Amino acid sequence: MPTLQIREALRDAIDEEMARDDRVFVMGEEVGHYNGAYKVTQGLLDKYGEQRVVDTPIAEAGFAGVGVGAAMAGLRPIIEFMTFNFSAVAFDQILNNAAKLRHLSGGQFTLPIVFRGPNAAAHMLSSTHSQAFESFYCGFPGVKVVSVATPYDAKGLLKTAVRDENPIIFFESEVQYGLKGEVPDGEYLIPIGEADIKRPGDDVTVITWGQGVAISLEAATMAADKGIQCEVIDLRSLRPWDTAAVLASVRKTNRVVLAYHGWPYGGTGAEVADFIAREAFDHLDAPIERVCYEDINFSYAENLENLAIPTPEKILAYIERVAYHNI
Amino acid sequence: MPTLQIREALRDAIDEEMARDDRVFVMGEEVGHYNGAYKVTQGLLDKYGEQRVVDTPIAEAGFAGVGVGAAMAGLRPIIEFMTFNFSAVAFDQILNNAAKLRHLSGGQFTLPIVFRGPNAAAHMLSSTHSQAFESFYCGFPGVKVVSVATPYDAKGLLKTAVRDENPIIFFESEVQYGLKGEVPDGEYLIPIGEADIKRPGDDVTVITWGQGVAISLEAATMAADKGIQCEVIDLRSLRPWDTAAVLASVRKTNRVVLAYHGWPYGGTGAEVADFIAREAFDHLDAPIERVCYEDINFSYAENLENLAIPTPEKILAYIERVAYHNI
Amino acid sequence: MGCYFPDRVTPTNPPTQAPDKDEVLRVYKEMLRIRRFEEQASRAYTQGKISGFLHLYIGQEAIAVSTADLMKDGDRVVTTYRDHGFALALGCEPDRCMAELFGKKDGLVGGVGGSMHFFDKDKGLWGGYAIVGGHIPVAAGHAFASKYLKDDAVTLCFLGEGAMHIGATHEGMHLAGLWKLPVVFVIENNQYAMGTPLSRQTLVDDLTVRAPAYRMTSDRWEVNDIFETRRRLAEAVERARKDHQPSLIELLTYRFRGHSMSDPAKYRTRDEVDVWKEKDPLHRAELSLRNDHGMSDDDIESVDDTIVEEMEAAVAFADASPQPEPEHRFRHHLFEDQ
Amino acid sequence: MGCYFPDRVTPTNPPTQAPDKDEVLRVYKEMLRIRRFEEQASRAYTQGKISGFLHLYIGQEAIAVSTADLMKDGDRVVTTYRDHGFALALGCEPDRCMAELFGKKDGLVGGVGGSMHFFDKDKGLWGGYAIVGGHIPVAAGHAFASKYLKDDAVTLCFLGEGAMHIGATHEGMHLAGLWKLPVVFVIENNQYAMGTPLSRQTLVDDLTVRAPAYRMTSDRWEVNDIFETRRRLAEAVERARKDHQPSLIELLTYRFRGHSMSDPAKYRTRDEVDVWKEKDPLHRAELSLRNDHGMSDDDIESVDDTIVEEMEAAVAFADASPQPEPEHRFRHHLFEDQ
Ligand SMILES: Cc1ncc(C[n+]2csc(CCOP(=O)(O)OP(=O)(O)O)c2C)c(N)n1
Ligand SMILES: Cc1ncc(C[n+]2csc(CCOP(=O)(O)OP(=O)(O)O)c2C)c(N)n1
Ligand SMILES: [Mg+2]
Ligand SMILES: [Mg+2]
Repeated sequence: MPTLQIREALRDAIDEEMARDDRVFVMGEEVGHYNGAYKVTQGLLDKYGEQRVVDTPIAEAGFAGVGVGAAMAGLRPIIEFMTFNFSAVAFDQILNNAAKLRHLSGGQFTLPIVFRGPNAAAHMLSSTHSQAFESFYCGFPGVKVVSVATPYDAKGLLKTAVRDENPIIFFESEVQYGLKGEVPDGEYLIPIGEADIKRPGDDVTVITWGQGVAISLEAATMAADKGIQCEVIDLRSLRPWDTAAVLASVRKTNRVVLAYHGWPYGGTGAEVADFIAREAFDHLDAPIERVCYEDINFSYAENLENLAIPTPEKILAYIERVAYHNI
Repeated sequence: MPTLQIREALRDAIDEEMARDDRVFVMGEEVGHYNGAYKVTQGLLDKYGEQRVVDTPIAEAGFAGVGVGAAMAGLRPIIEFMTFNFSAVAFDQILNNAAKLRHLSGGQFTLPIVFRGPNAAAHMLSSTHSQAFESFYCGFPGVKVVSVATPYDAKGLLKTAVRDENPIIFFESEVQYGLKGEVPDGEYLIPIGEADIKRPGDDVTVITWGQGVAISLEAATMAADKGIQCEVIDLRSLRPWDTAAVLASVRKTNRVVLAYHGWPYGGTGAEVADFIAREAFDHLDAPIERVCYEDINFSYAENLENLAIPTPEKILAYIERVAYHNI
Repeated sequence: MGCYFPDRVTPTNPPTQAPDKDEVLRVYKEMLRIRRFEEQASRAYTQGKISGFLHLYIGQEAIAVSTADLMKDGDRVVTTYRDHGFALALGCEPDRCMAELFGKKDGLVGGVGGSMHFFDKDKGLWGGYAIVGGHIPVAAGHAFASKYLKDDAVTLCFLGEGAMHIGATHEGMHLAGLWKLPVVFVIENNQYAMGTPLSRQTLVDDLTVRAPAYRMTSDRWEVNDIFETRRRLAEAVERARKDHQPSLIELLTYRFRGHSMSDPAKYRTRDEVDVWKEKDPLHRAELSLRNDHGMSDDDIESVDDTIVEEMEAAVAFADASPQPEPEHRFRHHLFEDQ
Repeated sequence: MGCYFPDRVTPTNPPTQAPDKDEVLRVYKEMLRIRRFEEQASRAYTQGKISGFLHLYIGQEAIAVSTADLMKDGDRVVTTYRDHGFALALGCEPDRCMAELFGKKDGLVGGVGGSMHFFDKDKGLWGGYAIVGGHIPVAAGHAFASKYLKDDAVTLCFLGEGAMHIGATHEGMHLAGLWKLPVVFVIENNQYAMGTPLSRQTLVDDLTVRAPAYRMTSDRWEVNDIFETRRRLAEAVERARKDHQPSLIELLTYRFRGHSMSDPAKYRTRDEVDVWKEKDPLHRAELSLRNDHGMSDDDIESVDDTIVEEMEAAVAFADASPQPEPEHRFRHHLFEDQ
């Protein structure tokens, strides 16, 4: 199987969907002539032209809203946020238009639109450019939220997202665009809402997504050396998320650690933990632990940032804690 | 003790703080000549003039940002959002400026600013005007979040908020502005971060805030008739929140129901539940239950809205469930 | 003070020909239907049959009616929460509109939206929006799609003058101008944003001053004569359709009621209201029917009676319509929620 | 294409008197200090000593230097992430600025902000902001406070031309104009927003076309002669201070490097860059020192050597500075976090 970077897998997904359906177009800052701030859209302008690869001025609320209006009128926009940090100025367009217009119109309109871009901390970008937006975008109905961590998932899920008839928030990662992995030739789709067991194990369930996946797998390897077999579940979809896969694993391991890039208060981490605590109440042998960001604004200084984010070592410590809890 | 409406208690708090400190000013849509969309600021323009009671055009991001800049320069703004639904267009100013500038500047600037207004569903306003913003504003560091449900708390907490040196998100309720309660003459302050036990009880802990408080107390009365004594805790502060008061109650009752106005995914509800499940792991005799909004966009139709929101009956049902769980 | 600047109004070019009686009577009826509908709604609100926010269009009817006359198949109207007038002008049944206000099953959108969110795609009503300025980029998006799909459709986007100062409006208009989208932005300057007169919203007296920044063509007039309004709007619509040249139009108008039912409108004087009553296009059309076309009190009254009956029937229909089924609340959040 | 419109530039009124040698030399040194600092930073970045984003001010130095000359006690500069030039011009030590770029303890803000977030309140640097347009309302807020407190201070707010199209800029400028705040908005039109030339950001060639909508006074010129720039900026500053009349200024300038270190700037031609090299105010000041004030190669070189030494010392200082203490990351999120 060919090996691709996540960046390339995303590009192939967009390219294939644009080739397949001429209602699909890409819009955002620097997506065209500049070939993308992170080169995800490289080459697409040359191939599809300015009508379908649309460079915008710096006006996120404006072009997010244009995407919403275009989707209502029959197009299938892929809106790129250079990073999700800049989507904060478009929050109203997503919350009050994208997520609500189908319902408000009594089902008269369909909103097939994807909002995609890098999410969460990259490296030394300080506080305004280092934020995880799950807790904001998962918190209301009317959208689906996806977060990808491998080239295979990136391509399969983005293609599905583009074909989905709903607004999709699609999280990528600046620091993982170059991450390589196998991607089969030819078309495949990955359904939204299905988690993926990235590593099977019987002792501890590690639930993760996005940038959390790679470090969770590292932690699982370290844990294995200590005799603890972790089952690493990549949620991939955060709204809706795969309750069945999670419960099945928890009923088997009776121990859970959540590891992800994001602030601790609320969000997907608390939602999943609370769900498990209720639905698997009698199956838990230890409290559910969460390894995520420290509850602080990020600093530019490398050492301060590294201390604030989850690491394999931190995850391992919690894996051990839940595993040895009752011993 | 004199009896006031929440509206009047808030007005007295603002009036007293403006009289006490001439750096305090009020800014927002219709706060002056119109005396406030919900009459919270009634009479303040006449008393303090246009410099300190500032009507704005419709530009939430603009005047929220002006408030941030004014706070950095030594003033103490009280920014009114006509409702928090309209704060979505100012989200970036709160997330990336108000919450971060003290840290970004290495502590050179202080941001004493209050963003206040009605939050959550009122009555038959349809989806864009019926949203609870806790899950958005509690999800990041650099702000404090308060939610008031009685005239006494409204006055004491708003005065504290105005004197606090940090950005405060202050949630009120459109449908509760007319709610009456006793408010002592003379000055008093309520510290941010302290919950209030609105009703003591030994059997079940009901954790609530905002519009959830009144219906939780109703539910507690109904439960008492069935022999279940509920301890109703009004968090009042959502970030930070009173972990000690909650744990003390849970260690006593071993049973918890959360009841509040807000969507189920994440947010304060999941955060508090997850914390209890971890910190009181061995004290829980039943899974923690949450009674909140259905996970849908709100409809205008009265019957549909009433079905989507928490009611005393729904809360009672969950109180009974957790109370009888092990019988 | 709600201010009006005759000096700044662009003069009109004279009508090619004066409208005949049938035409005057037709538009008179259309405007009157809207006014009577709003009056019924107002009454129903005070009776507690309508809740939430209710923003009436009384005084601005000529704008919706002249717009409807200009629309071709596929053209769209995108507007604010003050949307009843457009629905009626575009041919939505008063029954279903009233039922929507009552939050009933037979409402235009099944009772989920209420007054602020009328949508009827097939009739060209692409929606009433309730976040000020939030619909401007969306309307630009509809026009973007028209250009993309080459469907020759024009999007007419209406906004209050109060919406000119918010960011989304600026961004949406900027993109529409930059990309030369087939859209007409029409500012319904009714002099107030809730209780705030234009003079406390901005220091400029002419809101089309921004058109050059967006490279839009502009026009600006006071809405007295519905035919002048239609003629001048038509020019903008054709510019959009033929040349993909967007326009920014400011219409000087007035709402005779408060901002919404909860607003007593204490902020304006009787005199100011009277001045505008004189300009009221509905009133002027009636005068023309009487003076130029020899209609009598009885003629006018019988026209009115028929329309009042129609709107009373709408109230009866809305009263009789059932509430939405409980399960209805789970529909349409996602495409899958059928 | 990055475009420049001489025809649209407002002509200047002649200087009252030509600056003497000392003055030319002083501003030349100030501009050169910024350029050499940026060159050191650029080198350090390629050596991996600086990470994240690094936006250089090379080519725009005259703007910061002339601004600094105009500032009185209490006046403020609010700018973007392209903020090193203002810090140096306002008197921040190169050592601490470089240490900030290195993310070190002795950095201007202790290493928490990095390149994009220089703040030095006492020196009048009220900050570098990284969300495009987000600082415009904040700057208006500073000016609001000045008017409220009657402190006679002026806020100078700088933005890139790319920031003109976003909502926050519109709202902040609108409020500043409406409330007549003592603020000067200066657009540093360096022809590009990242890889996007002005011509793909807007169809207008003159960004001050929006000034009338905000009731601001406007001015627009190309930044070649730092003294002309200072003279014309001074007029705007005085308008703000004396009459509380805000201004919108567009400065035509150019950045000789890419948007940030990660941008190879392939989107522009060698010729275009050369045209601007001729206009470079630093280059012009050097010519004047040579031609009008008889400075020799050696004279110029020795000036340069001293400055290069200063900036190399800054790098050495930054290298030697320790990382922030781990506990430092918990400070300053809330006022209580001491
Ligand atoms: C972003 C936002 N802020 C505030 C409101 C509350 N609000 C609803 S209508 C209105 C006044 C709008 O006035 P204008 O734009 O002139 O339209 P008109 O009502 O006069 O037709 C306000 C402030 C809102 N809906 N959205
Ligand atoms: C709201 C927002 N969108 C996008 C970005 C990413 N970004 C940073 S700088 C920049 C270009 C700004 O260009 P301009 O305003 O001309 O300033 P210049 O860099 O040329 O000085 C962009 C798109 C951002 N920081 N904020
Ligand atoms: Mg108006
Ligand atoms: Mg630029």
